[in-house]
Amino acid sequence: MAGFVLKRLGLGLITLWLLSLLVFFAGQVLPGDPARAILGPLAAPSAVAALARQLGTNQPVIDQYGTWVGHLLTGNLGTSYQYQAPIAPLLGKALGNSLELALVAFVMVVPIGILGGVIAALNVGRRVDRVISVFGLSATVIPEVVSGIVLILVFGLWLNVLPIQAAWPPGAGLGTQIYHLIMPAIPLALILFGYIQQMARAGTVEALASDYARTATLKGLPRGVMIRRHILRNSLLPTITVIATQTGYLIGGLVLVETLFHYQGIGTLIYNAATSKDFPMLEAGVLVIGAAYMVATLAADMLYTLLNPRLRLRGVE
Amino acid sequence: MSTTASPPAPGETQATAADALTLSGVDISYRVRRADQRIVRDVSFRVARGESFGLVGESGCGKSTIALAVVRYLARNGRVSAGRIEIDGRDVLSLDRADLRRLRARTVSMVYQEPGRALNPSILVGRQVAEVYEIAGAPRSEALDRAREILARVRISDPDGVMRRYPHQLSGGMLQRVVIAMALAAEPSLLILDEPTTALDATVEADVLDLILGLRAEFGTSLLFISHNLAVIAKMCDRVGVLYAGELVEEGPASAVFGDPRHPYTVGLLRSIPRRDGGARAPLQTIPGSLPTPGSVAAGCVFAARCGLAQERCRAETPAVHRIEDGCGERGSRCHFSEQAQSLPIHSIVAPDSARIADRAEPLIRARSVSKTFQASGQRVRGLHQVDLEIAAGETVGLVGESGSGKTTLARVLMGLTAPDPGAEVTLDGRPLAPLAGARTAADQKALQIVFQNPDSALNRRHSVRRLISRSLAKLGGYRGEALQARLQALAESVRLPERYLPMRPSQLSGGLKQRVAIARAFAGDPQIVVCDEPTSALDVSVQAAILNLLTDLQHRERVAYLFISHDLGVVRYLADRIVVLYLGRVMEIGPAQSVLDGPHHPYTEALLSAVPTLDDSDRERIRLEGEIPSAADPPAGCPFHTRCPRRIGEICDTTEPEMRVQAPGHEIRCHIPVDDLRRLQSAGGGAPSASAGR
Amino acid sequence: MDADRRMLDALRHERSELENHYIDELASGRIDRRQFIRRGAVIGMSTGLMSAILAACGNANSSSSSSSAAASSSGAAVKGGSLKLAMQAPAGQVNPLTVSDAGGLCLLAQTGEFLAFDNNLALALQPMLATSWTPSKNGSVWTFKLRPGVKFHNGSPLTADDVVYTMQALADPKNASNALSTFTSVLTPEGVVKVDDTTVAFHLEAPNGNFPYLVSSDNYNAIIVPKGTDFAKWQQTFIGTGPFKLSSFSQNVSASFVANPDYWGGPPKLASTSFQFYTSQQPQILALEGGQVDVIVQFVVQGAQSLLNSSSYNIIKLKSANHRELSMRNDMAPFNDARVRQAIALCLNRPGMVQALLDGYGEVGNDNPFAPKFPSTDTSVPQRTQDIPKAKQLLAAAGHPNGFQTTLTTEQFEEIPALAQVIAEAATKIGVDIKLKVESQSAYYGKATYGNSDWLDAIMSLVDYGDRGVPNVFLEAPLTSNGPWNAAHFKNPTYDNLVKQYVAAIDLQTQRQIAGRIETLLLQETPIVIPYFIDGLTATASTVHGVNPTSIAAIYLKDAYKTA
Amino acid sequence: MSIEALPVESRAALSAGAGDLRRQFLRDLVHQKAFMIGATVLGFWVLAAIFGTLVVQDPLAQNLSAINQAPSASHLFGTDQLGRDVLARVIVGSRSILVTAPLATLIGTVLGTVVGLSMGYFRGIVDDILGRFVEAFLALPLVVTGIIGIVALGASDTTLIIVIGIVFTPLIARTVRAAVLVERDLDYVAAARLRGERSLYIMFVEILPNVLAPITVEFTVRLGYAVFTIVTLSFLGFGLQPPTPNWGYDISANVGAVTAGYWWEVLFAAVAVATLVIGVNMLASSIESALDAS
Repeated sequence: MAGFVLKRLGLGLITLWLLSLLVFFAGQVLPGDPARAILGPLAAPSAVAALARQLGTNQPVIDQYGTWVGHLLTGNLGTSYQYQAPIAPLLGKALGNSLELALVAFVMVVPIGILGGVIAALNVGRRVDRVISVFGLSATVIPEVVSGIVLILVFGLWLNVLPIQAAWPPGAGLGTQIYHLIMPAIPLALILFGYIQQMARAGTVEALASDYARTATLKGLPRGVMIRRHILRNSLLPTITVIATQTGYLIGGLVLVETLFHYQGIGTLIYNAATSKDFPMLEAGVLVIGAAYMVATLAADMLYTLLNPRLRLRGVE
Repeated sequence: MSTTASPPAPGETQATAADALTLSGVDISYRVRRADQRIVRDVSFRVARGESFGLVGESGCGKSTIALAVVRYLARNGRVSAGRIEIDGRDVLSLDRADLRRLRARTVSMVYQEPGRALNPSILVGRQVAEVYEIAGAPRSEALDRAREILARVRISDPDGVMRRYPHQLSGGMLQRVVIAMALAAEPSLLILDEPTTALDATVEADVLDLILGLRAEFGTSLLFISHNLAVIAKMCDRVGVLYAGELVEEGPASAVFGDPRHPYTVGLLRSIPRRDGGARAPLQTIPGSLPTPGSVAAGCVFAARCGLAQERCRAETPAVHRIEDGCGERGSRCHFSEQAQSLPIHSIVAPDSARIADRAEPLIRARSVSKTFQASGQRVRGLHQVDLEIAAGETVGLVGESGSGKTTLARVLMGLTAPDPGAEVTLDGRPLAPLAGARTAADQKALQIVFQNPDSALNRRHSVRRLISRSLAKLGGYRGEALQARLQALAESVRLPERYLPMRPSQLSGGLKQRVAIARAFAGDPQIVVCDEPTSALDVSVQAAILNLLTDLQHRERVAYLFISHDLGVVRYLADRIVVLYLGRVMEIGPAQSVLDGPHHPYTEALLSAVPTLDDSDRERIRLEGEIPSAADPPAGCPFHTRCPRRIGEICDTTEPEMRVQAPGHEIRCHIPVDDLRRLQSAGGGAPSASAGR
Repeated sequence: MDADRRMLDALRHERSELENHYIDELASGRIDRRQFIRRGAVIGMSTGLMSAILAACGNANSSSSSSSAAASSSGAAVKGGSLKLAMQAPAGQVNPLTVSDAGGLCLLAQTGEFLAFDNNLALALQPMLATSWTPSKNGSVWTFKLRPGVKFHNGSPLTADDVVYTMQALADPKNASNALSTFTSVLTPEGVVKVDDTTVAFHLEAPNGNFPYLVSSDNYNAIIVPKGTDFAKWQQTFIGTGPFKLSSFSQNVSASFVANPDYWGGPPKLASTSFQFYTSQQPQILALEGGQVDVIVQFVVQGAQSLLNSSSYNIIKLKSANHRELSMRNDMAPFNDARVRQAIALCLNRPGMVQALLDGYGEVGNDNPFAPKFPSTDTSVPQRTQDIPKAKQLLAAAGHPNGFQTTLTTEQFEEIPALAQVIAEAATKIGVDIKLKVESQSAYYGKATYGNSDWLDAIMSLVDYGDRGVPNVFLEAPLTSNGPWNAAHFKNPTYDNLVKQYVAAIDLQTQRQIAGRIETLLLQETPIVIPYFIDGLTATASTVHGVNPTSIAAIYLKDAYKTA
Repeated sequence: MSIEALPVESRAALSAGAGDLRRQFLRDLVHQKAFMIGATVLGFWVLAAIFGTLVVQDPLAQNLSAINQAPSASHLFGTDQLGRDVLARVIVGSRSILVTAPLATLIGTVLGTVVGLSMGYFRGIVDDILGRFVEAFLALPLVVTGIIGIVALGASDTTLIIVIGIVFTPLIARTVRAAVLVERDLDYVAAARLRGERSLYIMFVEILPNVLAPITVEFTVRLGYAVFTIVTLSFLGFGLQPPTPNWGYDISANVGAVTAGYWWEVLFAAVAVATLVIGVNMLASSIESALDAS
């Protein structure tokens, strides 16, 4: 297990490095100029040149990358061009916000998604299954823009029951925060619902068709016990992986939702960094997302391994 | 479930007098593409209390469907559309949910083909077994104790250890014991076994079959035993029913049905099994045609299309079950002409010229010191260890061994699909062969071809038959244009593949036809040697016979050498000039077929031969092997077979790996026991080797 | 009247030539009382003096009586209290040297103060940290007298050293100072001279009649900070001299301020203020509607219809020179022909655009940067109106009877994409097919130098210009031959010369006369199209009073208060 | 031995030609309600894209004196901020997306197939290297990659197609690779190698036809996501240029007006997007289940 984790971490590091290179080269073709972006289009060229010297953006790109990597290796995420401030606290705060939103979405969707999947699987081919599955499939592909707009119209404006912006008033308690996050979380939850529901359904259908399910049924186990004890444990394993890999999507989806609901999260941060050529911020944001994705998938794999005796005990026997 | 003592249902009191299982007029249909398809038609039989009833038939005949219908576990689109099924006198089909559950918990159990899949992979074995007792109302600790007991009763030597494990940590044989223990735990009156040993190796299979026989005596349970293997049924069952295309075509006491069959299908089936007394390479008999699709036979006898005796009446009138009064007990045959069944005309290809070309002077292919080590999850697994092998032109070498013995690895190394470890030397006609096929010359590629085990895998399912064969003809035979077409016709004809199949895709062909395509492809470049990797193991016996005949025929015409891999000694005996026995990647015995089979032979060969159930003599004593096949990742020190060897002579077997020893000219054995001792032991102990061979 | 005349003459006594010029202008009715106040303030006339002059001219009523939201208190004023405001989030660090965005400069002005204050509500330049200023005779040296007794938030007193330090930093080309866009070829660091502890003189590179505007709140970077301040770290303290002190600042989230009890003008009415940062307008509107904020510092019409249509809010409307400039490459076919440029300009239905795109909150432009709000604007130059037949005729005469196809490049900003679509649609009426290329702002501006910027290089380019106190920047950078933002690539020596004269002109009449010639020239040449000028809009809850916004999105809250 | 005595095929196989398999597949397809609904919706939008301009008003015609009009008889879906007919814009808005989405998906599918085939077939070092890249791409959310790509290349419909195609490549490559890994262990690949076929032949002639089913499914599924992504990126301002009717852009251009009560300016476009993605998705899932059945 330790070896497995180490190997994965090593591969993950390589991937992150590749990612930083990809972003770096993409960053080179990003239009605009950091100093110009900070000072605005109307600033005098001398001012822009002076700022570029300060920022180091007048140096060859390879040097910039080298400096950045050097800082990174010492645990320094660098300084944002745009904010002229250390990136770590900015990123940390944004990540915190995003995680809070993601968490609300997860808490909403995971139980419902799994329940929906299992119910559909137990009624495979019946109307209940079709309704849940069509809903799940559809929910997965409707862009957050679309679901978000409809939610804003219906719940925010017509019924006026939910706040239509994610940013809560200053000093708001946790309850208020969550209240504000409900509507932004729904578009995310809708998309995740489809993924989780489909996966839980597929896993459960497969488990139900398995020989061991037959064995359990033919033992004379009551159906409920059979499902709880024999089906769910096996059928929900793949769902865990899906949930974890969706972390990646979640953060991507956040860009949209954060824009639509005006929320200061990592999505907005990256979006702004990309559009204002804030290279250190963009790199840091992308790496954080990449690392989060990798940690999440690794965690999912480990959890999967832990819950799956076949993998857990591999090499022991 | 509720543990309150409820008075037994009326059916249960009555049950003591009734049969364990009765099927009367059962039809089973599946709804496929919005249409009902009748898979099982009008099947009636009964399993008396304490009786063992065998259901035998080829794939697709409806055996398993019947078993699942008995426990009411048909797929959602399947249903019993007519008839009645009773267990212990209770109508299974009309039970409500609770009663059905109670029936499953107490009265009927089932064991099926893949023990690995029958157990929940994420629950400890002990818990799964104990669950049966918990359902019956036992508290958890008591249930665990009783689970331990029942595991001991299926002769698991370390029940505690097994209970603490997960299914994947146990071997197939052990798992099947656990499953059987679980099935017997509730002491059911009926135990259904659906191909319980098909997935197991021969030596393990024999062990499990013995166990079932023993337990049956011990528990007095009635058995419904389902298998495609006639010999297994013969060994295990008192009575037998032969299923064909969803109909029970013949039924009666096992000895009577197999000894004196009264339905042409049974007759044909029995004839197509390679037998010891069939004479060396006498052509096998086959059943022409193939299974009709479900529901395609509207009227008349389902077998009429393939029956050599069929007359007008057979096609027009569905035969009823004819009772046969021959003093052999209650039996019947669904044939208008059951009296004449055994006069079924012999259907076979023309007997080939028995003159064999065994020019052994110059080996065609020679492999020396072939080892192959795999890396599997950090472990080194010895797939092959220092294997030497020679094959002469035109000769057939049979390669036998159980799973993990390295048969297929050896074939792949010879073909150049897997590179052997450095140090191996493979030559063709004295020229060294490159380790991988890609690096071999066109001539070498042409000379060496293979027929794979599974034609579904071996034939590109997106290419038409014509394209499959043409490509090989172009690539290996160098044919173009007109010449290619001409050669294609000739080749198709020589593998007896009618031209109308050429435009089809493999999925539209039956298993036998697909294998013919694969064979045609292998012969496209006029090979010198063809490796046949279990080419018939995926086929039913009647089809197998035709393929074996074809291979023999081709060999005579093309003067090709075969390396014939099989786990089925009967098939190898039928075909092989020489036999090589592999165990854990090592050659244990090599020699002329007759000599290897007759002995004296290696104790492992002896056990293999003894393990195979046969129709000929079902009550001989068997050499029983201890334990499981060791893992190739961790082979035993000394003689690799010593852990299971019934003839182990002492320390030397555990510590020193024996050398190959010449027993007779061309016949070598890897064993410490002197040849004379072997001869003495093998003629004294157990059944005579000669009597145990073959099917 | 005679008494007045006599009084006026008395007042004229000891006044400078320039001051007397404005008094004459007022007396002769060539400028109105409001413009007089503005101009007077620029040249350093005191409020008392101007009141007296106005009184003498029979115009004695209060100067700010007509400003909309000044002091119409209906409920009881709540002493102290906290005001919550919604504003555009600062785009980056709040560094007085480099800030260029609305959010950042709004924050600068919360604690920082300028030498002078361009009061957009009163339309007058008022003393702030300087109590008075006087030009040399030709306007090339301006001397500012500092207010005594002013203390920075850190307790140190304001002296000429602080002003010199600040102004030199702003004018230093070695610094990344945003003020350089104003000070280049106007002021060098060497030109900032301390006269005594309370007096600073600015020696200009060239005479400049409007210089006080360049050190006023119009030049939003020019807040005075203590000598030795590290501008990059200013954000941590926000030390200035203003009525409010920093209480907390959280990047991308909010900033809070508390009243400065030691403020030279007396403590503000409010106890504290709190600014919430928003990245877009819609949530600000929702926050106001939901009562989470009391004020939206600045908003645009698009998407704000709910506010404008409601009577529950006070809308403060500021006349502004904020405008959009459509440039056409004067050096590239087909726009190298003035007739083609005129034809495009003649397609536009300007009143319709003001109505549709600005909901009426704006004024039509006449394709020159002289906004109606500037006193120097010559309003007698005829307004260009939609004239399709003439446009077609001009186009045909230029050799394009069937029109042509071209591309308009612009930025994703406020109503600009909609404006671009309106322009494109209008051009179809004369057969000109304009494809649009709407880019993100960073892509559009690029490096903002010729050859590295879609803004400056595109054949047609539509850009935004924010408000300024005087039109100088609008006249020079985008239109003079060596102007850095000459997206039209307009090179006209006559024009360059006129602009030079305009900038140097000190008296209003001269300015207006030159303005008229510039306007006519630009109408004739039409290097650019300026379809409209956009009003600055601020919204407050009806309980909020006394807020003083500027059209560059700053807001002054010293006199603000809330009623219950 | 006579030919008559040869094994006789089952009747089903005898009657079935290769065309019958296809017919069976189509029969399975049209019998699914999901397919019919999906095909109807998609068909509607395709017709709208092709003939929409003949039916509705000019989607570009502005009327500055009739802006932000609520739905009425003359403008069934109302007018937008420039007085354009919303119905016309919604109908004609299908045009751009029905061109860009399939093209982008096609590019992604072709590239992904090539990459996936190479990874699955060669395994080893090729798989490791390409796999790292795929992993790196997958670690980034689609929209983020899309934004970076489009910001870098400049927004236009061509860029949109290319960027989405590239973003989809690793996703599709992963699926293809998994399918190829199964296929390459099948014996027909071994057989091809034994007759000396070159790698390219094996990859594209032997293996490719066998992984077409998952590729087809992947294509249809990705098509839905292409619509999703295009709408999302257009919303963020990275798509087609105005004034071309474009659902995502129209939503973002008018979303500010929602609070002013001009809901019709965004709702209908949003509903249009929803119907299209759901329609495509239903097609995808019905094709998948029909492929599974055959």
